Formats: sequence, C-alpha cells, structure tokens
Amino acid sequence: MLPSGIIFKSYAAEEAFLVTRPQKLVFALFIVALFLFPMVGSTYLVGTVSVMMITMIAVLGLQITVGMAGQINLGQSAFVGVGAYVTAAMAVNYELPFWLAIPIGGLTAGLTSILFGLPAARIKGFYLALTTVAAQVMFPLAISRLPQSWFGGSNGMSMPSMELFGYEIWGQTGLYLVNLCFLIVFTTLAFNLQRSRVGRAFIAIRENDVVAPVMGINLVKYKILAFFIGAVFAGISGGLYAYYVTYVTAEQFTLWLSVIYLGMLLIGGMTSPLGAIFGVIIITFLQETTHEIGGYLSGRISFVDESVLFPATNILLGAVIIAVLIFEPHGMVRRWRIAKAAYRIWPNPHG
Amino acid sequence: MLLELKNVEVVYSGVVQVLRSVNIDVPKGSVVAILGANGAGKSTTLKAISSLLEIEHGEVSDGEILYQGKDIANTDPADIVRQGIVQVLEGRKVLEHLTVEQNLRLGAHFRKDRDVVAEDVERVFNYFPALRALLKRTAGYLSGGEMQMLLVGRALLAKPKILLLDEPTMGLAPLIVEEIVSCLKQIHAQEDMSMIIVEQNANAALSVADYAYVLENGRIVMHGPKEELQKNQDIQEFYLGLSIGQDRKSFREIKHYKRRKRWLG
Amino acid sequence: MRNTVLSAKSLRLTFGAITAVEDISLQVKTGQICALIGPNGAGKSSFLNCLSGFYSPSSGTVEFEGEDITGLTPFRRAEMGMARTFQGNQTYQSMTVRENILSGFHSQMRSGLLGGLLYWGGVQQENAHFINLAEEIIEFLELEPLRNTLVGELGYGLRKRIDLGRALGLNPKILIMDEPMAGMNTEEKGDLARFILDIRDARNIPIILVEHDMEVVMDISDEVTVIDWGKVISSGPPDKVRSDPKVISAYLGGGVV
Amino acid sequence: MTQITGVLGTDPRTIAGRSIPQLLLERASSFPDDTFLQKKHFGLWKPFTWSQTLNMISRYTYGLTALGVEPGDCVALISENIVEGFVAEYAILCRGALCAAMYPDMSVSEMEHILRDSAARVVFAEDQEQVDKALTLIDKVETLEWIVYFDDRGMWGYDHPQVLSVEEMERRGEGFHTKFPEQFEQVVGSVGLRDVAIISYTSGTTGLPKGARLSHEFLLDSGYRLMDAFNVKHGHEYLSYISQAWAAEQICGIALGVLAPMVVSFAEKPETVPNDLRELAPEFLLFTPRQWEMMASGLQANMFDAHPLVRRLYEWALATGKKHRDARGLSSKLRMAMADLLVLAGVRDNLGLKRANAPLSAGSGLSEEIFTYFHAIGIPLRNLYGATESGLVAAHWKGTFNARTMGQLLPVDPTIGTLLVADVSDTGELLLSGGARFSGYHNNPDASAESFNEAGQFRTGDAIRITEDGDMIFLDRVKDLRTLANGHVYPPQFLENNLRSSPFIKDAVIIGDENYDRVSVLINIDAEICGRFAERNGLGFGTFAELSQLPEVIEQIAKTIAEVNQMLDAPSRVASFCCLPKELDPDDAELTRSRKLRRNVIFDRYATAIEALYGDDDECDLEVVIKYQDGRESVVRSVVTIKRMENADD
Repeated sequence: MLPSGIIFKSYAAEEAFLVTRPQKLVFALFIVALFLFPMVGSTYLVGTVSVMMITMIAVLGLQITVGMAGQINLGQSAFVGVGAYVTAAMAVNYELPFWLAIPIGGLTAGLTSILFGLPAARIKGFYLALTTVAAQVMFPLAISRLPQSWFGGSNGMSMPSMELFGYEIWGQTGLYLVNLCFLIVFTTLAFNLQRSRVGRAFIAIRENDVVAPVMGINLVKYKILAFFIGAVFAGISGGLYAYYVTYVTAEQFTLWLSVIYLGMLLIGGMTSPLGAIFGVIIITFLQETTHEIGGYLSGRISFVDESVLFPATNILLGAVIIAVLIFEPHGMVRRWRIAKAAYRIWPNPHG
Repeated sequence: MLLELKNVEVVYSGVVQVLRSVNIDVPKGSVVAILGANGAGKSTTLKAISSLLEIEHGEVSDGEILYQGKDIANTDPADIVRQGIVQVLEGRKVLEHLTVEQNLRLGAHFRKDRDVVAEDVERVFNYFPALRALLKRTAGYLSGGEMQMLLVGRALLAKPKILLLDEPTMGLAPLIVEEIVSCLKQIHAQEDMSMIIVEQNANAALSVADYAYVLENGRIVMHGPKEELQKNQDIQEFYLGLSIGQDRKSFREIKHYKRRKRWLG
Repeated sequence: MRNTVLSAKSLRLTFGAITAVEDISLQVKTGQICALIGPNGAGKSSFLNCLSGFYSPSSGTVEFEGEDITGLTPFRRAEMGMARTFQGNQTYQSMTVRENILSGFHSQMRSGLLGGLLYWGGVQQENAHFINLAEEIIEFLELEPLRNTLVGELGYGLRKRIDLGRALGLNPKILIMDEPMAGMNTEEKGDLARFILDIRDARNIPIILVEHDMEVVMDISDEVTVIDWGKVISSGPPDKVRSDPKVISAYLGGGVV
Repeated sequence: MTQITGVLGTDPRTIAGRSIPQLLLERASSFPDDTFLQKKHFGLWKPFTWSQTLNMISRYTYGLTALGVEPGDCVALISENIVEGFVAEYAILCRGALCAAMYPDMSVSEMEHILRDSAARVVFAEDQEQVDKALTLIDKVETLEWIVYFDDRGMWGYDHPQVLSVEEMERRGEGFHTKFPEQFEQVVGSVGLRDVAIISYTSGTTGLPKGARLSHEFLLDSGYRLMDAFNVKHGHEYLSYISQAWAAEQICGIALGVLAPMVVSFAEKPETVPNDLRELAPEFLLFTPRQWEMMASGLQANMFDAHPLVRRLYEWALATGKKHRDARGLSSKLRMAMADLLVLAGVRDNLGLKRANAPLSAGSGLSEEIFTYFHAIGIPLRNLYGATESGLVAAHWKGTFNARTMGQLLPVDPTIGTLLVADVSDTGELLLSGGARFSGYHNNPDASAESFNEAGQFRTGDAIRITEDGDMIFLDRVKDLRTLANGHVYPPQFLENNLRSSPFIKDAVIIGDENYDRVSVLINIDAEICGRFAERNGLGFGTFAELSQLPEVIEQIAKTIAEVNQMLDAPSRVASFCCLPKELDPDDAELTRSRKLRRNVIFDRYATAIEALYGDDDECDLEVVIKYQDGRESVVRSVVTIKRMENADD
C-alpha cells in the first residue's frame, strides 16, 4: 500500500519499485552511503561487508531457484566453486580482465547446473535435493581429476589482481566498490525477474506444478531455466570471491556452505530477493558476533579454542534457523512487509 | 443442552477474525444445520468445536464452547474425540494406502471395548451395505460416494455423541447425495446421537436437520426451526435454489445485478 | 452450420488391469455448452485428463480444430487454445488476483529470461499490454476491488472465479470446467452460471462442463452426455437426457433432494 | 439580529452571462489538453481531456437530436456517478434540453412519478438493472420514447425496439452531424443563462417528490459562491460521489466543474469509493452529514480493534487535537506537532483527506461531536447550508468554525449583482433574496407561488437564528417545531441530531406532539458498533433483533439519551424509548433514498411500539411487514423492551 494521494496513469508507473519522493530520496541516500562507507569503515569492517555482498549474490541466485521456482538446491556452493575456478582459469590461463572472466565463470556455472537441473524435470522434493548434493560431492573430485593445467588440480589457483583500464583495483576499498557495483546490478536483475513473465512462470511452478503446464508453461524448460539462472548468480559470486580471497581451493566450497546459504534464505524469507539480502545480513552479523565473543572467551577460558568455537557457532546458527522456522516460517521478509503495512495504515489496526 | 457455543470468536494468525460472537445450541438428539456462503465461517465453527483450529494457526479467542456443561474450547483434539465429538472433515481425506477395513478400524483405535468393535463394524455395514463388498479394496481407489460412506462409517466407530459433518455431499452425484442423506436420517433415527451438518446443499441439509443457523461474514444472521427457515424468502432464493418458491426461474435468466439481501431475525 | 471444435473419438484408457475409460466419444461445436455428467468414479476425470494431455489414451484420438492432438503435452495444448479450470482450490495462492490472471497469458507473451532480467522498455510494454488484457477479465468477473489482494486471503468462491479468469487468459478456443459449482450456494452458483453464459454469448467460447448440480446443468447446457462405467450411456439435449430411464437409474435417482 | 446582507465575490472567474454549455465550449477551447473528467478503469486513472470530453458530448448531443429531442424537452438520467452520466447530462444541456436525474436505487414507482411528471422523452439508464426498471414503464409512461443504456453487459439478449446502446445512439447522430455540422454550436449559443437547466426532484419527506426547476444561472451562481468562499482553484480535484439527482452535486460537479474548472473524478465502483478517495486525496469534496458520520464511526469502530496502547495514544492525540489545535504558545504547538506526527497525519492519510482544503458537510444535522472530531484530526470540515430551491446560502468560510452554526452568508457572483439578504420573519422563518432566483416547481404553479412572499422573498421554511457575529443557526424546519399536548414547544430535530451523533445510534425518531404530553423516541441502533460493543462485553446475540434488545445495549442507549437530556429543559427531555428490532430501510419506505426519515410511514408501522412508549408495560409485541424489492412481503414478529428514563420528571 502507498500513502494517499498517489494515482497511476500507466502500468509501468504502477510497477516501479520506488514511487514516492521520500522513498526515492531515502533510497538514493542509502546508495550514496554504501559507496562512501569504505571512507569511514575500518579495513576489517569493509572486508566483512565485501564478503557479505559476494554472499548476497549467491543467495540471490538461490532465491531464484529455490524461492521463486521452488526447486530445492543443496549444491549452490559447488556452483559458486565452478564460477570461482573458471574465473581463475580465465584470469590466469588466458589473462582475461575481471569484467570478462567473472561473467564467463558465471555462465559456465549456469551451464554446469543444467546437468544437475535436468533431473528436476522428473523428480521433486527429497530426491531432487539428493541430486543437487551429488553436485556438491562431485565438485572437489572433478577439480582434482581434471588436468592440472586447467584448474591447478588439488593445489588450487592463485589469482592476479583486478585491473580496470590499466589501473589496478587496489586494496579492500577497491574490491568493495567492485563488489558493490556487481551487487547492485544483480539485485536489480533479481527484482526485475520476479515481476516478469519468466518470474511469474517460476512462481506458478512453485505454487502448483500440476496446473502450470495446463496454463501453457513448459515445465521442463522453466525448471532448467531456474537452475541455470540461479547458478549464474552463484558463478558470478564465485568469481568475485576468487578475486577477493586471491587463492581458490576446492575446500572453500563445501556442502556446509550450501546449507548455510539455504539457512540464510530461510531466515530472510524465500519469497523475495529482499529475503536473500536480509538473511545474509542477519547470519553474517550472528557469525561475526559469535566470533567476537569466542575470541574474547578463548583468551580467558582454557578449554575454549577453535575446536570448540567452530561447532559452537554452527550449533548457534542452526538453533537460530530452527527458531525462525518455528516463529516466522516465512522469514524476515514477512515481518518487514507486516511492519511496512502497519506503518502505512497507522494508527488503524487493519486496512 | 448437549453442546452450547456462547459468543465464540475465532481469530486466525492473531489478526484475521473469522467468527464473531457465534451462539449455537445443540440439544441432545437433535440435528443442527449450518448454512452460509463460502468463507462465512461454517467450517471454522466445526473446527472450533473439534479443536482443529490450531493446525491452521487459529484459536478460539473469546467465548465458551460448553460440552455437557464443560468448556472444551482450545483443548486437545484427541481428548475431544474421546469425549464423543467426532468430525468428518470436508474433502474426503481417507488414508489412501490402507484398505477400507483398516480405515474403518482406525476409527475405533482408542476404544478399550475391543470386543464390541466387531459388532459396531457390522452395524456400519447395515447402514452402508456397499462397504462390505469393498472391505479389502485400497481406499484411494474408491469413488467419491464410497469414500464419504467410509468416512461416516469410520466416525461412527468412534461412538460419537455428536457427529460433525463438513460438506458430506460436496461433489457427489445426485443419486449418491440421496443415498447419503437417507443414511444420515437412518443413523439419526437409530443411534443416540446429535449431529451438526455444514452444507452448501441446503435442501439436503434441511431434509436431515430440525434446526438451522445461517452464517454470514462470521456472524449468525438468522436461525430457527427448519420449517420456519424454509418459508423465508431469502433462504429460498439464496440457498434452496431458484426452482423452489413460486414460479420457476432459470439460471439462464440470471440478471447482471443482484437483489439485496434482507436478513431479518 | 456449426464447426466442430473438439472431438474425442472412441477414447480408451487403461491402467494395468483397470479400465478407467472404456469407450467415450464426444463432439463439441462452436458456441455450445456441453455438459458431461455421470456417477462418481464413472471415468469423467480420467476422460478430462486425456483431453488435457495428462494421460495419453490407450486407443482413440483427440482432435482439436481438425488437428490430431492425442500425443501433445498439456502446455502445447494450452498454447493451441485449450483451457480448463480445476476441481477445488488450484489457484496460485501467493500471487495477487491480477498476477494469477496475468499468468494465464503466459503462452501469448514473448519475453524470455534475458528480457525478464533486464526488464527494458519492450518487455515493460509487453507486460503493460497484457495487464490491460488481464484487467478486461478482472472487469468481466467483477473482481476490481480485489485486484491487488493475494489469492490466498480470499474465500473459496472467489478463488473459483479467479481460476476461471486465469483460464480465460489463455484466450481459449474451448474451455473445460471441472465441477465449478461444487461447494457453492445458490447465489454463488447463479453468479457463476451467468459468467459461463456470458463467456459463451459474448466471447463465443464453447464449454465442456463437468458438474453434478443438475439444476444448473439442465438449465444452461445445450447438450448433455452421461457416462457410466467408462462408457456413454446417453446423450442429447437436457430434456431428453433427463427423462432417459437409464440415466435416472444410474445417476439422477428420484430427485428428492 | 433579524437581517444580514452578504457580500459580492472577488474571484475573477465570474459567470459573465454564459450558460453551462457555453462555458463548457469556452473551457474546451482554452485548455483542450487539460484533464476535465477522470475515471478509474482497469486499475488506472484514465483522464479525459477537455477536447475529448467535448467531442463525446457533441456526439451524444447529435445522438439525442437523432432520437428527436428538441430544445426544451426533458431527458431523464438514472445512473451511478460515472463519466458517461456526466457526459450525457452535458449533452442534454447542450441540446438545450432539461435534465431530470434520479437516484440509482429508486424503485419503479418512484421512477414512474418522475418520468411522468417531467414528461421525459428519453431516459439514460446505466445498466441492465436500470433498463429493466425503465422497460416496465415504457408502455405506461406515454411520453417516454427511448431507453439508452451505457453498459452493455447482459444486454445482448434484449431486442426491444425502443432500447438502444449509447453507441447506437451516437451512430444515429452521425448523419445529423454531417448534415448540420454547425447545429451543436448554434444550439449551445442559444442556451440562455436564465433558461432552466435541470428539474431536481426533492425527496419529499411527505407526499410525492416535487420537481424544482433550476436555471443555469442558479446552478452556476451557487457554484461561484463555493469557489469564491473556499478558494477552489483551477485544476483542483473533486470526487464525484453524491448522486446527480441531488442539487448539490449539480452545483459542485456539473456547474462548478466547468466554472472553476476542476478535475472531476469518478470512482471505479460504488464499493471502491473509500479506496479511490484515498488514492485521489482530492482538494474539494462534499459529503452528507450521514457520510461524515459513517466515516467517523467507521474509524471509531476500527480503533476498537487496535492494541490498547495504540488506542490510548490515539485518544491522547484526539484530545490534544481538540484542545490545542488553535491554541497559541510553544508547549501547545509542540504537543500538537507531536500528536500530528504520531497519529493524526496517519488518520488523515488513511481517509484520503490530507489535501482536502474544503471538505464540506451539506445540509443540516451534522452533530457538534462529529464536527469537532474532524477538526481535532486536522480536517477543516465546514458546514454548508442550502436547499434545492434556495441554492447554497451559508457556510463556514470566514475563518471561524462554530460547530453549532451553519456559517456566514456566501458571496454572490458580481455579474449576477444582487447581494444575498437573509431576513428572519416573525415566525422565525428565514426569508431570502438576492443572487440567482429559483424558477419554481415543475407543473406546480401553486407550490411555486407559495414559495415566495409578497415582497418577493424566498420562503425557506427553516427556523433560523442569526447570531451577533452574523452566523446562522439552524433550529429546525418551521413546520417541524412541535408542541406537546400541554402546550410546550420543543425542537425534535435538535434531539434527533444529538442522539444520532452517538456512535451507537444510527437513527432516532422523536415522537411527541399535541396528542402526547411527553417526548419519547424510537432508536435504530448502529449494528456495527453495537455488535462490537456486545462482542467486547461477551454478550450473546444472533440477529439484529436480538442485538437491539440486549439489556446492556439498551443501557448504553439510555446513557446517551441521559446526556442529551441534560442539554434541554425538563419538559423537552426524552421520557421513554425503545430500540427498533429491524433496521430502518428505504425499501420499506421508512427512509427516503437519501436516507431521510419518513415519519408518517414510521409512525404507522411502529404504532404498537409508540403506544407502548406512552403506556405502562415494560415490553410490547411488535409485528412489522417487510417488503422485498420484487414486491413480495413477509411479517416479522418480535418482543421490544420499553425503557423509561428516570430523570425525565425532575
């Protein structure tokens, strides 16, 4: 709902994300603030936000496959890995610039996913989940078996630094800005997709895959498309990650990470790209806080060390995800919508 | 009074109020029908009685549901079944992979008097002879009418004092509707049992019931003995069908505007 | 002379040893409302599923506008202009009313994945064009006050109307309706009957109506086909079928209620 | 004071001798591409520019010509407020014909009277429902030749030779257009300012409706008065909502629409009005007191469901609004700003009234409580006093808002010239002169003659008091001031208005005349509010009848009556009352279509209850016949509690 006094004379105007002037103003200020953030944030903080933004792109992709189209995917981190490795290979072996290497990484991840998405045409739910886990299991095996000249085998690959127009993009700040630009672009794409014909087809399949084909939707095509586009996002995220960590190894892309991605999406809310953003922020915040507390404790209590902290953090994360699932199965996005609606109709209790 | 709803309010998810101050009396041995448009709150009323609201995030937020003088609102649904309130849900949800016999026996699973159960099963077959031949058939392959009979039979095996029926004739062929209705009449005549029937097919419901309530937007807008309601012009036009009343009108002649309702008590 | 839009010829459908449809033929002509009635379990649903393409018949053919479509998938049939509504609640609950109806236009829209992602001018225009068409249906079905409401928040009767709206979005050449009147009171049935007649009269779309409500069926249909045990036992105009003793004993009964 | 004189307006947008069609033509040539009409359609607001609208009007006009409508003929209109309805009326005026508009929920017999009395040759009927009504009359009313419908839904099966769609009418007009391309402008040019534009049927509270003949000048002058007093600007938005059958809509929509000119907007459907109002947030709007009351009680009812803390905040903000709205001093202003920011701005936004700079309540009877309520939330509601025959006379426009008064005499168009003069006669009746003059009743020379006195002043029939500040206070209709058997005179209307301002009471019918020595009242409870009240207090009820007789509800009503009684001297106080077991309804002829009470009918139908009010029993058995729209009837029986007020005899 909008404030009163706003009328639409075209459907395009009605579809716009930002309608009122205050909305536009706040949003513009927010974007500017994001760009200026590195000037005030500590290197550590800027780095953390950078990783957060990279993760967001992967989770946005997951939102499309799982949230929009309802196709369960437990192998997102493998597709992130494919993106990272292919980007690395492009940058190292062919010395391509990052703005070419990363999209190639993304596309390759997308194409790889079709292999694992194909079964989705026939199976769903639990069985599909298992197929995607297979992607996750096969990924490190494939990397280590492929010729060393391609992906560095089990040694991993070292990344060159990013360059734009001959200038090196330097330090946390530079990477932060590149990541931010990618995030803005891909968030826009995800939001666009949701209101488009393809997005509607995805949602239709999620809601009722018996009715959707009778309404003219080619199930096989759209299920594969959902996997493809979700994995492209993952691959892009992987490419950015490769540049950020400067060194890629297969161990970075675990099943556990895929589960965390899914957890982020669950907490944030599956039904909107906004959920991906919320989820990443919340989980990252939790992780960072527990690390802080853990670091503080490990200096003081003798038996607290890495071997305790890591599982403890994960147990906490799991507990939070379960708690959210119980109290708000639709994620933070629903809370956000309720709050927004309540604000609009305030002080009325209902519309 | 066997069952009394006093000012019952039902709220879903803490925000959506579905029932507003509903009062319904079910005397012992009577059959009460609840009529109303879709979304008026008929099924919700039944679920409030049988405590099945929780599954849909609903609750009785106010008022009392008195069963034999005791408030049973928001109690454990299994306990309610044990006390003799048994609901036949809408949508004919049989256990598809079990046989008809297994389905039937499930109705009696909490009963202690195992030896009598066999007798009761026999009685169910007397009401629904068709079921006897289907005993070993997998329930999922039954036709709609057969499933409905199975479900009513299963409910009977729980030895209900009140049987709640949610849309028992929905989607059934006219012949089957007739059969189910006459079975219900027979059951009511022979068993010591009250019933609440929620129905869109008001003709069917009123032919079994002796008292009826009309729900609209979660409120009772009208109630009375069936003879009285059958005479009401709104009931005739909005529930009993166009052909009843005076000169027959056809669905072909329906206008593009509506006559206003005049709900009056 | 009216053209035949859809014809099913001697359809037979078996699952292993069970014969769901033994031999059903049906012809639907332009501007006709054809009712299909029969006891529960007579094979109506299986027959409909053969028409929609969920099942492929063991023998027999389905022809649509003179073309053999027996082997086509459901979505191809939808693209050709076969639309249907479903039993019970089968709308997309998390979409708004307008989005549900808009989703019916899927096969007429052209924009693909890239267009959806970029949402550039042409895609926006296409969307706007089809929203306009969807709004025509919204007006037709008198859903204006609800266009932006999530379907999940609506009652059963309205959802059935949205289901119908979505099918109309396919711009159908034939409409199959599976028990649209089930669970409705007389008033709602009246509304729906009016919509069905309007669809036929104003849009000239023939309709196959599977329904148990005899009052409605006998009132609004032009042709009634009665099936039992997978076979057609009677067919013809309502008055003829109504008095057919075979139909009375297998289906109609005494008509007390 | 017994006499005051108004002023001349200063706004330069004067009538200057032009009739409504002439103004229309002029506006269309000055601002061809500006929006004139606007409707919500297919989810969007679709604008109609001046040139588009004029084009449509001209086609309709030629269509009317083709149907044989001559200048001076009458054309009737029965429709909700839609673009086509407005265009049709402008086309009627452009043809030099007279328009008689009817309420869309009028029954066939009411319609018959108007069609017969106005001798309408064509009736514009919105849709199938109205066509069906008109069709039953086409052979009965000899003058009626054509039925023209706007909405073709469901009309495809009709083949009556005298029924045609508006498109068909336009098609028939095309020939005339090519043959006489100048005719449209010529006729428009010949329509004089003093010519009668419309016949407005006043929903008579007694007898059959009378047709008031209102001229272009009359409508435009009243429009000018509003424009000048409330600073209505060119391009201000107006939501057309009250029926064209009401003279007020003729003034605000039809006349002021072209004079200001405004953007006249139409809701998508009658049931989406609140929502569309919210979307539009118009600058100018006119509601009846009842609509304002409903808006306020709807909000009140909503707040019943709010969280207790939110409710307290809301009540605090309301109290602050009442106390500090116009107060000076920093702390007052701060508190007001807080209340506005936290609550009141939201309330205005929800109602769609945040931009309304001239929200008007037309007609008498808006209670002080509702009036101050709207002022408290920052909506500058103004009373507007006028009548079909006297035009718009007074309103709050000089910056003072006294809820009890109807405001000050309005400024007259300087090109009309004569100032408004208000005189109070010896009997307390308001006599008016000046401004554009009422043209008398249609087919009723006696009534027309009676409406003016020898001095040529218009007799309003209203008992009015003029304060020292020049504000007008409406007491009652002169004929409605009533005398009890013991000779005591009391103002029944005052009682009714104040009772009705309670959210629990929808209507109050005061009884007590020369046959009785006490005052009593029949109460029609507000089902929504009383229902919520009962729910909050855990009271059981099923039907309206049961709700109305709940002891707690009756107690609540008694409390309200006691409060109102406090404001009057003892003999004028309500001594006993009962709550009606069914809602008053226009279908049972208990209310007029504009929801005014039809006392005779009510007295008749509830005679048993009235008798009991003056008897000794604590309850009575009541039988009421109710009528369905298709003419069928049935009888409803119920037991009604008679409640006597304790303080009546002190």
